[in-house]
Amino acid sequence: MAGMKGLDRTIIYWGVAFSIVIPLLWPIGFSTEVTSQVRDIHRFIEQMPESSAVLMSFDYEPATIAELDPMAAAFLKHLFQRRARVMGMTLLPGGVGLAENLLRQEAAIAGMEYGRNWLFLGYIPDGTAAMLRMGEDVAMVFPTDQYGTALDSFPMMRGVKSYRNMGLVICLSSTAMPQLWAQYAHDRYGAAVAVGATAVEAVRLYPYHDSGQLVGFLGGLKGAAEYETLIQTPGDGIRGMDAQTISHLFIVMMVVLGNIGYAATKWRGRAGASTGRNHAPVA
Amino acid sequence: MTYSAFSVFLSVLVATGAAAIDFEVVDTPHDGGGSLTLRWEPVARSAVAESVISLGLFRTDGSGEPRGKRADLAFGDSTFFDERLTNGQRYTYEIEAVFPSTITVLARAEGTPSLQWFRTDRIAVFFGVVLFTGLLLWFTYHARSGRQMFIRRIAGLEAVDEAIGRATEMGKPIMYIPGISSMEDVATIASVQILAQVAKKAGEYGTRLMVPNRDPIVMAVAQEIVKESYNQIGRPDLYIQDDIYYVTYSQFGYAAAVSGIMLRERPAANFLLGMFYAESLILSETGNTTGAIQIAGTDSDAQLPFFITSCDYTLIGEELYAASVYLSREPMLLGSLKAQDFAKAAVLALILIGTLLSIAGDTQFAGAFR
Amino acid sequence: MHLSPEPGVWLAAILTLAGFSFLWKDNPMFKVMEHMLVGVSAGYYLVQYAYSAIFKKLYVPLVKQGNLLFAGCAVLGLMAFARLFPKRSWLSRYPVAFYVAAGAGYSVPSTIQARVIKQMQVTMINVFDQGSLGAGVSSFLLFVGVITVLLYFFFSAEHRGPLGAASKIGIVTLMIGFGASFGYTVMSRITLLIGRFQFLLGDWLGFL
Amino acid sequence: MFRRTLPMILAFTVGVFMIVQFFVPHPQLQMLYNMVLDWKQVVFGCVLIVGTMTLIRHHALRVRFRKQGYGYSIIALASLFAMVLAAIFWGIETGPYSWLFTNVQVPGQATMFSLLGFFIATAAYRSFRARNVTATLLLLSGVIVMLGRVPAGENMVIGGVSLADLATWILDYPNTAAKRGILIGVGLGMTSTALKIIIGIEQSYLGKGE
Repeated sequence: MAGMKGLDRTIIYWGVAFSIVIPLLWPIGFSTEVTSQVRDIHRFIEQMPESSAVLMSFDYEPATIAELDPMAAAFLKHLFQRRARVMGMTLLPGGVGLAENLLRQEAAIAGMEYGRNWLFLGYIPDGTAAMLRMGEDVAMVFPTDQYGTALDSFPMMRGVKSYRNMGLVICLSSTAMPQLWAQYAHDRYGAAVAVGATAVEAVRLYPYHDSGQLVGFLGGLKGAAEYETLIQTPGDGIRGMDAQTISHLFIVMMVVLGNIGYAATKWRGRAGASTGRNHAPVA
Repeated sequence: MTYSAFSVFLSVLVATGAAAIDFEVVDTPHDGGGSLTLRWEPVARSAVAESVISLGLFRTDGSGEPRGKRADLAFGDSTFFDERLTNGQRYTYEIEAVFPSTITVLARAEGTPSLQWFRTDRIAVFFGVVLFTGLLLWFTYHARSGRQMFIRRIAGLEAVDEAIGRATEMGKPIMYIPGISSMEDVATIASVQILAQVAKKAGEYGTRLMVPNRDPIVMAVAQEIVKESYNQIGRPDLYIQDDIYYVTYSQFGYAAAVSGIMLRERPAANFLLGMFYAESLILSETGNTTGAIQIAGTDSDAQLPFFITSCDYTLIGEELYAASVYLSREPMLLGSLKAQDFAKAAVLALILIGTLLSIAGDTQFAGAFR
Repeated sequence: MHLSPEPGVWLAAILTLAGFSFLWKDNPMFKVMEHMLVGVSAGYYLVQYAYSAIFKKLYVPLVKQGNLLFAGCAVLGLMAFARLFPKRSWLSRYPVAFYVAAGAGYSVPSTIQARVIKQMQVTMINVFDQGSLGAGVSSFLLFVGVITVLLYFFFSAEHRGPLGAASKIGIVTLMIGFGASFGYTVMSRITLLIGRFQFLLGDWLGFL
Repeated sequence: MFRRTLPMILAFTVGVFMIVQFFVPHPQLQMLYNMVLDWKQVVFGCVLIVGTMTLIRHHALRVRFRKQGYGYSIIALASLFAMVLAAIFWGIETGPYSWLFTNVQVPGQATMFSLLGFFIATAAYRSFRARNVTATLLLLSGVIVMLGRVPAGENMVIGGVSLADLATWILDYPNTAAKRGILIGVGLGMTSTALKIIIGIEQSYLGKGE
């Protein structure tokens, strides 16, 4: 897009690519520390009564699968291990295929049966209205599951009417959806809400965890790696951490190099009376 | 202890009126009636006897209906909501343990559902909504009737004149990017208000202004606004429709095209004001490398860091609205800005009082804000 | 190395590379990929909208369960389509007014509750009662941060004197907070790239 | 009247009702509230369908008037109709509809956003500048978080404090303070916009003209 001063941009592109590819091919095996936001969710699920109903909303689209799929997989592993009854759903149309694949895959690994241990409710437009309506009656939001069978005909839905009968609501999201789940499902209806969010979104969730509006949250691939550490099942989160580490080092190096160059031009510029801003036209 | 001995023990407990487990039935608080909340201490299988087959919940009401089973309970459960009940009627509940040969009542409790008219637990929210609505109506009314209201000067705005002046000196154009969102976004509305002022200034200096758009409706609005601004300063001749144009709806396509224009035309000043998404990075980076003065502003906090590090001045969040109000004095925006300001002052005062009281040992005040 | 035999994986890999070609410049290969993506995803969404909103949420309750209350929203929903006909497009204002106002209505008290009052409440804490000196100091900084950030966004008085000093602390807090956003955003973007390389190296080329 | 006033009255009535219902739990109001939510979901679904049709029309017009690059619009339209037909003939669980989702939409969307990983690296070198005190603070805190939140940072110790602990502290305290301050401000802003819509001061969502 631009002519460059100093390093050519293609060199930087190759640098990023290598800082990811090399650790992927030759893993280093860094270990991960666990933060309180992640530990709180794990503890909550551990303390939930066995076979609690859990609503899991896959509120993300293919753009952010790299961050959110590993979290969803880790949650599902833990929930199935705890014999929870998982109701999958999504508030974004692009989430249907993603949720369906992950639920099927993890249920097959854990040997879980459709309709008894897990369900897929499908997509419903208008997220906030759906969140509120499920505080009254889930079967009115989803009269049938994704495949057209009435909800009350499933054994696992017996006694599950609204958030009141659910142990936990989990939202996986790349948008502001977690804040809305906290606002509507938790504050208005008292549901316990846990979140898996992309790092971009997670940084905004700290005040919600601090205030108790969220049980906890996983932030980005690091959050997934932390959860995988807790359930002692390495997945894409832990596998991606090496590449994440090396490429962060690379980006920090770029920032430092760029600023050294900037400080140098600024210092030279000051000798020749400049405005002090970075206005030097680029060759 | 064998199970039979244990169950005898339990029966004795129940018969003498002492429940084996804590069990309470209360009217579900703050609801429209018709529901009772049942709470008990969770029963672990081992605590009763290993041979317990199941736990059941039974209900008797005063209307003469026979005693009926309400639900099977799982070990570890501790709450149950019974719904579709008649307000004012008394209901009796029993939790039963089923053994291979006997059935034992573990606990008994009763309750009466009733209707509430007002959610007293939401009283703080109620006052919040009423007060804020009042503030909003009051300030909007006064803003419309033309009363002067003070808005502080926004630091980044001083740079606007400087940037336009510099473009004029260099004989280079100005580029104004009104974000990539639609007219429904408050940030876009604020942005086109600022555009009006920038267009006036550019017109006074006779400097060329380019406005690439991603939304066709925003483009139409921007054209109107720029034309009107030029008219107001008596320079309708400066208006060039082709300089306020539609690029493409594709997000990255837009970013690539605008970057290309920046490199070709080398505008001396870039304004990036409005709603931005991931493309903010590409736009501000290219602008930075062409050496333009860049003034940015958005309320998208994920994009703000990129603007702050690669632009000369950045309007942060609400500053964007405040800047647009400061420049345009648009009554509707002015009214809500003032209402929000006063609400903020109230929030601050309450936080201070609440904190002082908590330090003094009174937590009731803070507790009222639920 | 086990090259994937699946045609689907090959298509996905070609599209991924076509996407990366944007790094070189906005080229026809990228444009083809982009427009295919626009079409496929719009088609995917359209089917999901129709299936969930019209079939599951309207047809099932109205026709299968005989709930006649849903006839009303069928009419409103139909009016939304008037938008496609310029002469009758004003009809679509009814459904739009309905859903915008209903959303605005329930968001007013909930937003005040969740984002204002609840956040106020957790700020009113006794900083002398936090267990340790470190926790107390940190909580105090949190308290000061919230107050000064609010003051920074207060526009009805000039930032001079004590208010000026407070808003300086506010901007420092904001910048550290934006720094955290910055770090996390970098983290997010890198992860997405890792995901693509995992696909190319693993699913497609079979190196992983 | 029917074109502007009545829709505004509808908006006012529905909006005020939804606010009042928050505070009054009466069963009749509850029923109405549930009905409004049900209707809203269906209506919103229809609005989304209309939105997609607008997109179709946009591309169809480009093709019809042979606008520059209309070939790409043909690709977009063809892919769209292929998806719809696939869903009609082979269903949505399996078959070409879900195959195209998995092999076109998933890699396509994922790749588009992954490009930002590259752009952020060039921007890091070329434009993330410590140009003043505020930007310097931002960059410092950003670098600490970037290093502290990956495993390597847990081993980097400065002045007896590991970068990981420092990053956690930044996120838990100053970051929480900043985000909470913004949250309260934005909350008030959202509420004022919502109230203005209900009261009828804000009408831009109804579009221009009579």
